[in-house]
Order: sequence, then structure tokens, then C-alpha cells
Amino acid sequence: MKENKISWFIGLVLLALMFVGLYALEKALPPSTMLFTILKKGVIYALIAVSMNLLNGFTGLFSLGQAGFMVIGAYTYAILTIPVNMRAMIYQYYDGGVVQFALPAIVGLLCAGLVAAFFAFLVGLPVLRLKSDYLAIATLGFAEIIRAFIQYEGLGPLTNGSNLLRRFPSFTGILYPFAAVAICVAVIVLLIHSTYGRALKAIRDDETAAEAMGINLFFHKQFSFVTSSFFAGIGGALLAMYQGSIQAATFKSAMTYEILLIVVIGGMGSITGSIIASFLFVASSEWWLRFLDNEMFIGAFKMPLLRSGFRMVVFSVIIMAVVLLYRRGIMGDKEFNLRRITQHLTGKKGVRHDG
Amino acid sequence: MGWLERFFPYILAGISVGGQYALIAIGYTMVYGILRLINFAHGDIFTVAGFFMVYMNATMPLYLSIPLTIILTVILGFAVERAAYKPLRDAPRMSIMISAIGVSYLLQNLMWYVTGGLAKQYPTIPWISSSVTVWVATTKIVTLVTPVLTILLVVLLQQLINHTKIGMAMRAVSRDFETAKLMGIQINRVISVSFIIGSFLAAVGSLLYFSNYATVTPTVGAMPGLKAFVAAVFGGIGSIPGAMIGAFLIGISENLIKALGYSTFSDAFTFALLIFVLLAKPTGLFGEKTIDKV
Amino acid sequence: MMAERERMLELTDITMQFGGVVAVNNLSMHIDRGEIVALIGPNGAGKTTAFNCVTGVYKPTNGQVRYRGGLIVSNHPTGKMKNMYAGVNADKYQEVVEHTPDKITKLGVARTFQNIRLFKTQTAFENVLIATHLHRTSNPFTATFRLNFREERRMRELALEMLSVVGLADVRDELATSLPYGKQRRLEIARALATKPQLLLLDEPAAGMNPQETDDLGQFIVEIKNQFDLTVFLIEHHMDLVMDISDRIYVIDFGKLIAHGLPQEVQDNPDVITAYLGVEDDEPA
Amino acid sequence: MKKCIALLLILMLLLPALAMGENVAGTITIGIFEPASGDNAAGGKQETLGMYYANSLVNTVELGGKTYKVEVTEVDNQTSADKAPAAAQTLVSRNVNVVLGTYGSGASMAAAPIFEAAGIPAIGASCTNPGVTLGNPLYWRICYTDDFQGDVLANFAFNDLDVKIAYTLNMLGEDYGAGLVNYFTKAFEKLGGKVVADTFPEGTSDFSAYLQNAVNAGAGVIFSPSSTTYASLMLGQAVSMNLAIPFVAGDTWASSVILEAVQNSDQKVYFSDFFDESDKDATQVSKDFVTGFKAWLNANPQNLTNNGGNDIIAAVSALGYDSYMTAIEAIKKTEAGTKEQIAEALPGVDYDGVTGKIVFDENGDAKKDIAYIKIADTKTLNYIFVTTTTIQQ
Repeated sequence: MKENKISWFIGLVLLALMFVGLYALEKALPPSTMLFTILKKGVIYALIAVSMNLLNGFTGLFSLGQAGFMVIGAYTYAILTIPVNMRAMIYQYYDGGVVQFALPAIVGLLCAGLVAAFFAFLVGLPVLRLKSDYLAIATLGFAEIIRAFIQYEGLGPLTNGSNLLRRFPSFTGILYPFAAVAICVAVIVLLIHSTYGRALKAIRDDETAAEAMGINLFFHKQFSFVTSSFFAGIGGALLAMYQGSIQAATFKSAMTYEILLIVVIGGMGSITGSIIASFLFVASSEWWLRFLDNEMFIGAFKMPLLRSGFRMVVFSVIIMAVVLLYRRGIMGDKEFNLRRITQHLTGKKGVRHDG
Repeated sequence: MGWLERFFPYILAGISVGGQYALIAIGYTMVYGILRLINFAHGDIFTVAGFFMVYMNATMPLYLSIPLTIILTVILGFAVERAAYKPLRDAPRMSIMISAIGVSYLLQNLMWYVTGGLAKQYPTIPWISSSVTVWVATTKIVTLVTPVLTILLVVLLQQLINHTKIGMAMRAVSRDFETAKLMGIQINRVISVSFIIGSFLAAVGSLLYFSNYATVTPTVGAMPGLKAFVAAVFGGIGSIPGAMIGAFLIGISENLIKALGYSTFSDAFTFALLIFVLLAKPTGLFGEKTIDKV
Repeated sequence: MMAERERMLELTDITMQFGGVVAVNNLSMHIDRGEIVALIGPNGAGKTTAFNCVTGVYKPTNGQVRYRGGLIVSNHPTGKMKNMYAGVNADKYQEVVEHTPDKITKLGVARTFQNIRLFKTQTAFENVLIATHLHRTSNPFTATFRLNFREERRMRELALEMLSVVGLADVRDELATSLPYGKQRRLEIARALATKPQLLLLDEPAAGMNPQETDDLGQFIVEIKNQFDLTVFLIEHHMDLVMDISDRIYVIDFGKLIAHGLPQEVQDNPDVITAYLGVEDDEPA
Repeated sequence: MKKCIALLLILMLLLPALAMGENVAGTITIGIFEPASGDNAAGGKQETLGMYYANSLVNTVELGGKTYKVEVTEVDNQTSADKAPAAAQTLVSRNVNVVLGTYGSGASMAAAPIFEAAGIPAIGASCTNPGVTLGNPLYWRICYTDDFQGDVLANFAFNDLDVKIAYTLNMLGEDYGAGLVNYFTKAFEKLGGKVVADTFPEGTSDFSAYLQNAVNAGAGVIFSPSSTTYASLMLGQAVSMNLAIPFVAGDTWASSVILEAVQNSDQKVYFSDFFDESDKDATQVSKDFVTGFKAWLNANPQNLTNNGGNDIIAAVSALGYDSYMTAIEAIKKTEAGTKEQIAEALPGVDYDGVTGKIVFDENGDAKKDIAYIKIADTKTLNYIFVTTTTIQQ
């Protein structure tokens, strides 16, 4: 117990240090630097990855519905928070749409989570009775169904159909998303170490034994599913804020696969793993490798192969390499709590160990 | 206009689409039956086969390019298994599946890079590409050929699986991987064979598919791939006839949905249908029930 | 003397049929409070299946199970099974009662598993701790934000107590699966005890133990029985263990009850002897 | 082995240093924000070609006696609303002074806030959705907009083709098509026509059901503004069905992909376009452009493939050219060509482009009121100019 308290304390200190670091960073560098974009997107992906890890890594439920709950979150947020005077312009084909009020961003954010959770509850009722891959394909299907409904012309006045939603309140600095994600992840970590979290792990390890110990399978699965979706919804809303505009068409199953990649590369059942992985993933796909897309001359010598699209090829090769070399992900199911090293190496990357 | 007369063209299209799904679905279902692996890369192998054809046809006549396409595709499928799945045999199931997603990612990006993301026109294969009028519907001959060929291939495949040594081995492995291993069945050989067959059918599928829809893009395989997988699950993943029937059902139903004017939900409907089937029969229409021992 | 005791568990006409295979055939038996009753039989006689019918893992094809007078399982053949049903009293138990295993555990029936089923990724302590959840009152919210810390402390104390009862307190932080076989068995018992059961079902607790360990286990079972005034329902192969500790013994073969009574009676029963000398079949247990 | 990977990842941390196109004093960087991959890669590449060609002609400007070098830097936005922001951010981080693009309005709208936040002016070449400039003060546009285009095409279908029932088909979840269909429908119904609407989900290959729907609806024309990828699919099947119904579509269909799809068939395909290379009474500017651009294309095989394997000039190339030149015009009006100065200068630009005169209205839209309607010639694989339509708004 005591040991646990200490680690919590150190965790909080690290968190504080991280924010100080971020603040300093923001003051030091010009806002246009790519680093901030990466940090923003990375931290948001981190939340989504962690939420998916809660389901796939800690409960052993193989779900592929994440994108579906993200899109719900994103749209809920957008629909609720777009300033009224903008609506006429954005819902250009639906004369202003039906929603004619705007909630403050933070409320919208919460609603995003709640609505996603609510849908998860409905979806979970039938689907969670399915096992492993069948559950996966069923959840994948639900994500697609949700997308179809959002794009449905008939719902246009609410969702703006196929068209973008934009001009909803967003964040400028990097502190906002980091704070939001930090809170959410902290809650997830607390949950995982609570009695309920232990029950989830028990289910993952051995359903039959868990049930024989008096753990109600359906309730706990449903609980995990709903919680995960709640945070996926918030993640979706944050993603919307980060992008500044959203379109249902972009929340494809491919997005879920990306998240799943992050989770597995990070390590099933490792929070810190998911977080580290998402930063690496975002940074290498969006930033570090971009130069590969442009023809480059070193002196008179034209670098071969470099042309648009090459970035993604290299990126996917790296992913394959990581998958093949780190079978259980870079973290396995361990957590990153070598405190000094955390602080030293990745403190800036927002790694929160969870004692 | 009579009911049948009105819907005939849709049903015809549906059957043909179903046939194409089936050819891909079998690849999924065989691999799953043996490795319990959702081979996400399968849809992309199908697409790559399309590009093979496009590029080779530019340099050589059909009677060379068609067999070559099939061979290359088979080699690709085989190589993918050896490179990306075999090393992970004893790794957790999830990481093999991620490897599959990775491969699919890689193939798509490679195709994008090579083609520059531009749509390519598929070569027209004489005879099957030409139009024909069946009662009230005008369509390509390939539309009619596809389902027939599909059923033919499935029957052959069933023969292979039920009456040959390798087929027996396959069934053994899909029943009980470990025991089969202990019984001295060369697992790797069996797995390779199933990938080869799967890729072969994917190649044939892509020939038929793209002679019908003559545009090849790097992502064109994604949707048929997903639908085929759904079909495989629908029919009870692991069962080949199941996959075929599932594919035809999905193909026809989604076309009828479009006919009824709910095209917005044609995909959604497919998934809804799947979920309902799974809820009624948790292992699909023809999947065998499993009692988990305690 | 027996008569005064409370009926802890009563099986009537329990039949479990998988397709054509009749794993348990028309089994009726009872256990009274404070008894140690053993169910024995050759491999694949259907012992574990009987257990699974009691604990709600399987839904028997036919028959009833009463726990302390209350009906916890009741079923009769339906659908396809109607025609292929091989047992008796097909339409005697019209009402259908089924509980999920967790529900039955909550009622006070705990079990261990023949093929050890510990939570692999967790320590010995956590394994037991999970079982203490049964009596928690906290909801997800209070649990997450540690508003249930008192309860949490109580659970941990209980878990630790159970660990020391089975003498594993010293290995509390070791990974459950890293423990030696015998200790894993004991851990399973500790885990079962942590659910505060009244009826304890032990599925071959001595499997794979040497005579010495088996002896200790025998004494241990008696001890915990007295300490927590349990009733014990035991499946076992080690005859001497069974003979030592059980008050009564039921013998089944091919799912059918072939003998029951005091250890001595059973031991001398010719059917039992033939059953045991008879060739073992390989039908799944 | 694992160490290697780790090392590799660390190494990549350093690479961006190479990538960063640091803005040297004395150069003005123009960011090209276009799709090089994805459904709209074909169009994006053609538009980009126009810009590169323009750059090859004009790559220096004289400002206050000082010669500034004009460089272009390109980034692929995949025309997807979720990839666009990061791509836009990349341009921002390369300190571009002005942005050109993009093909596909969705990506423009998605990126607009980011350019705006960085104070970088952007010039849309072919993004026709009104939303691009509407409420985006730093976004300008040199082509006509969907409401105009929809109007034009509706009138063309109703009057010139004399059709009373139209069948519209656009991709579910794609804003370009949805928008154009919306305006077309409004206009067509105002004229007294009847519209049967249908949408297809992304990834559709089999359009026979939809075409059949069109037949059953008794449609006289199929209005299907969609990416060329899907266009060629539906045209291919229309051909094999011997569909008698003509197609009408928006600017995206001005692509050789379409021509190939209807090769040697008698399928009629009309589409509106920004510019006509074979225009008899074309201005000298456009005549020069046509000859010059063709020569430039043929000079470099890579360019030729990016243009779709032939030297037919796509209107988007012309627009790409004009967008670049417009930027140059604006830059010429500044002292040092900073992004702020360019943003100030743009509203005052008055430039005779290849695609017509470019003067911006208060929205930031070029006052364009002419659309070229063309039909795809299935024999000679070329576009035939049908009519120009103008609508006073």
C-alpha cells in the first residue's frame, strides 16, 4: 500500500514536470513548429489508444468499433458547440440545421463522451454476447452502420450529411489537450487498479474461473465497453478540435486499425506502452518521414525513390519490422515505471507511469 | 413492369457480385479455419493481382499475362505468409493479426507509391468483356461466367479437401492445431498450401472482378475484401460452402436494397444482417458449434 | 442424526447429454450440512460434468438441483433434444431454472477446477483478492475514485487471511502460474474460500500430488471444513484420500450411479471394483 | 536487432532537420497544397503541373529593385479532411508565404483554419464549394463556385438536352458531390424538372444497380459529380449495359480517365469546365499557355504520366497556372512579399488569366460567370466544346 502511495506521488510530480516542460516549450518555440502538431495529435491518439487498450488489452474483448464511437463523439461535440451565427453558413444545404443553440466547449466535450457511451450501451446489449473475432466483426459493422447514418441525407439538418462540420470552438495551445487527456488517462488508470479493473483482468485471463469467482461477465464486459467508448468519444471530440473540421467519411475502419496498431505496438495491457506508441506513430507518419515525399537533391545527385507516397511505404515497413521484432509490443504488458528514466527520456512525451 | 422483370437485373448483378465476393471469401475462411487468423491482407493481394495484370498486359499478350498474373499472385500470398505470419506462429494471436493489418497497410502504400495513386484501366479480355443481353438485362458475359466458375471452383476445392491427403491434413489442422502437429502433420506445408489456394482464388477473382469493373486503384480491394470477410463470417468462418453461400446472399441482398432505393444503407444493411445472423447463430450459418471444456 | 441436518445440495435425475453422448445419466444424490461427500468414478465417468451442472457452467438436459432447499437448476429436454433424449423422467421437471455461475457462487457455492484455472497474469495475492469481490458494495464510481478504501482494506485483509490459511502468505507477490503445482492447487482453494462459501466443490484437488502431499491435503480439507464450517463435495481419484476423509461416497460409471454409501460399503461393492478394473474409456470428462 | 530499430527511430528524430525547407532571406516560398495520392490524385497532379509550369516561367520577382527568388514546396493532403490539417501544418512549418490549392474543396475547408491561424493567405484553384471562401477571410478562389456550376448544368440539361427527369448519383460522405447535387437539384426543380436522387457508399465498384435505378426512374440524364475513379467505373458499366442515358457532371470529369472509360462507345458524357484549350476566340494568354504547356509536358515523361499519359490540357492545370500567376501578381504589389503583405495585396489583384479575368469579390471569389460545357469524344479521345453558358447572378 505505502509503496503504492509513493509511486502515485511520483507520478503526480512527473505529471506536473511534464506540464511545466510543455509550457516552457510553448513559450520557447514558434507556434508554427510541427512539433506542436505532433504533440497535439499524439496525445489525442494516446487517449483513444488507451481507451481501446482498456477493452482489448485489459478486458480481453476484441472490439473494432473505436472509430464508430469516435465519430459519435466528434459529431456530438461539433453539433452542440458550433456558434449559432455560424450554423447558417455551415449547414449551407439545410438552412441552418435544426440545432439552434451552442453549448460551452467543456460541456460539449462531456456530452461527446456520454452520447458515445450511451450508444456503446445499446450496441453492447446484443453484441457482447459474441466471442473473439465474431465480436470484432460485429463491432466493426456497427461502426460502419453508425457512419452510414451520420452521412444519411435525411439526418442532414442534424449532422450536415456528407458535408464538413467546422468552426466549432477549438484549442490553440498544447496544454489544453494534454490536460484533458491527462485527466482521462488518470481516471482510466485509477479504474484499472480498482476492484473493477481487477475483475476485468480476471475476465481477460480466464472467463470461466472469473465467473466461478462470482464475477458477472456480462455486466463487467458491458461496463468496460461503455467506459472505453466514453473515452473514445471524448477522444473523437478532441480530435475534432485538433482538426478544426470533421467529416464522417474520414472515420473509417482504417482509423480503427491505426489505433489497434498503436495499442499492439505499445503492448496489449500497457497504458504507458499505448501512450509512447501513439506519439511514435503520429510523429513518424506525419512528421519525421515527410521529407521522403519530396524529391531531394544532395548537391547535383538526385536521391532515388523519393517521391510522393514513399513516406507511407517506409512507414509501413517500419511498422512491419516493429511488429515482427517486438511480438508483445514495445512494452509487453509491463508499465514504464523506471521513474528516473521516464523523467529523463520521455517525460516530455507525457508518459504517465501508474505505480 | 412485372415484379420479376423489375428485379431481374438487380438479382443478376447480385449473383455476379456474390460470386466475386465468394472467391475472395474462401481465402479468408480457409486461412481462418487453419490459423484462426483474419488475414486482413487478403483483400489487398486481390488488388495487387489486378495491378499485376495491368502492368504485364502492357508488355505481353493475354495468354502470357493471365497465367503469369495468377502465378505471381500465388507467390505473393505464399511470401506474405512466410515473411509476416510464420515468424509469429507462437506469438499471441493478436500480434499475428496486427502483422496482417501491417501487410495490408504495406501493400496498399506500395501500390499507391508505384501507381502514383492514379486509377489504371484494366485490360479488356476478349469475349468475357463483351456485352450480352439476358432477357431484360444487358451486361457483360463475365457477369454470367463468374458465379458458374465460382461454384465450379468451390466444388473442386471440396473434392480436394475431402478426398486428398493434403485436404485431410488441412481438416485435421483446422480441427485441432496442436494434436495435428503431434500427429506429425507438417503444419507449415498445410498452411502454405491453404495460402496458395487462397491467393490463387483471389487472383482468379480479380481477373473476373476487374474485367467487370475495369478500374484498378490501390484501395479498390478494400471494400470487396471487407464484404468477402463478412460473407465468410456470415456463412460460418472456416466452412467453404458456408463462405460461398454467405457471399451470394450478401451480394444479392445488397443489390436488392439498392433496388428498393435504400442505397445509402446498402453497406449498413449488410453488416446489420451479419449481426442478426451472429446473434441467432453465434458461429455463423454453417460454423460448427464449440463447447468450451471446463 | 443425519436426518436433523440441513440438506445443502440435492441433485435429482440430473442428465447431461451432448448430442448423442450421455455424460451424466439420471444422477440423483444429496449432501447434508457438514458432510464431506465424494463423487468417484473412472476417468470420463462424468464427474466433472456433474460439477458443471451444479455450478451453472453447463445447463443439464434434464433434472433439478436444489441448494439449501432452493431450486437453482431445473430443466427438461426441449427442441431437437426431445427426440434424441436418452434419460428418464423427460417431462417431470417442467419449470426451467438456470443461473449463471457467478449467481450460484453468490449463493455460497464455491469450486476449484480439475485443470487448474488461476488468473495467469496475476500474483497469488491478486488471485485471491479478486475472489473477495463477491461481497463488495462499491460501484464503479466509488471504486475508481477510491471512496471505498475501507472496503478495499477489508478485502485485502480477507485475501491475505485466506492466503495464510492455505500457507501461501510468503509467496503472495509471486505470479500464480510460477508457483509449484501443489501450491497452485492450494491457491485455488484459497481463492474459493475467499468467496466465503458454505458449500465447497473440489475437483480432483490431489491430482498430480505425491502420497505425502495427498495426506496433508486430506488433513487440510478436514481442517478448513471445520474452521469455516463448510460442506465439502469432492471429486477425487486417490482412493485412500477419499476413504480417509469422506463421510459418504457416490460412485458413477458412464454417467450412471452404480453405488453409494459409507466408504467401507462402497469399497466392497463388486460393481465398483469391476468399474475400476474395467477398461477406461476416453470419453471427455 | 531491437537495438537497431530503436536506433533507427532515434535517427529519424534528427531527419526533420533535412526536411525543413528553411526560408532563406530573399526567397519567397509558395506552398502547393494538393493531393498526390488518394481518390483525387489524378486531378491533383494535373493541377500541380500547371503550378510547376508557371513556376518554370516565373521564378523571380523584382520588389523595390531587389530580386526575390520564388520557390515552390509541395505537400500531399490526400484530399481527406483528417490528413489535410497535418499536411497544412507541414506547409506552415516550412514558412511558406502563400498557399495554392487544393483540388477537392473538403481538404481546403479542413485546412483553412490552420492557414488562417498562421496568417498565410491561400488561393484555391479549382475548389468550387462556396464554403471554402465563405467565412475564411484568408482564402481566395479563382474558379467559379458550385452554386453557379450546378445552375449552369441544370439549365444545360433542362434546356439544351431537353430533359425533364434527372437522376443524381453522388458518393455518400463526399461533400463535393453532395454540394453540387444539391445546387443542381434546386435549379433543375426550379426549371420544372423532376429529380430522382441516389447515393453510393464509398468503395462501390458495382454500379449496375444504380444505373438500373436510373433506367427505372425514366431519367433522361444522369448527373453524377464524383471523383474520376468512380466515374470511370460507372461509365464502364454504362457502356457495357448500352445505357442510352447521357451523363452530366462537374469540372472533375475533365480528365483523360473519363475518355478512356467511354472509348469507342456511343455513351454521351457532358461536363462543365473552366477553360477550353481549343477555344477559337481565346485570348493570346491562353493560346500561349496551350502551346507552352503542351511543349513543357512533352519535354518530360514524368510530367506526361502525371498528366494521365497524354498532353490533353486539363482545365485544372490552367487553373493551377492561373493560381500561381495570381499569387505572383499579388506578390508584385508588395514590398517584400511577406504573407501579411500578400494577404493585403490579393483583394486588389486584377489579372487576365488563362481561364479568364481574375478579380475578387468581397467573398474572395473570382468574379467568373462563364462555364464551358464539353462532351467527351469517344473516338478521337478528346473533348469537344459544346457551348459556353453564362448566368447573371
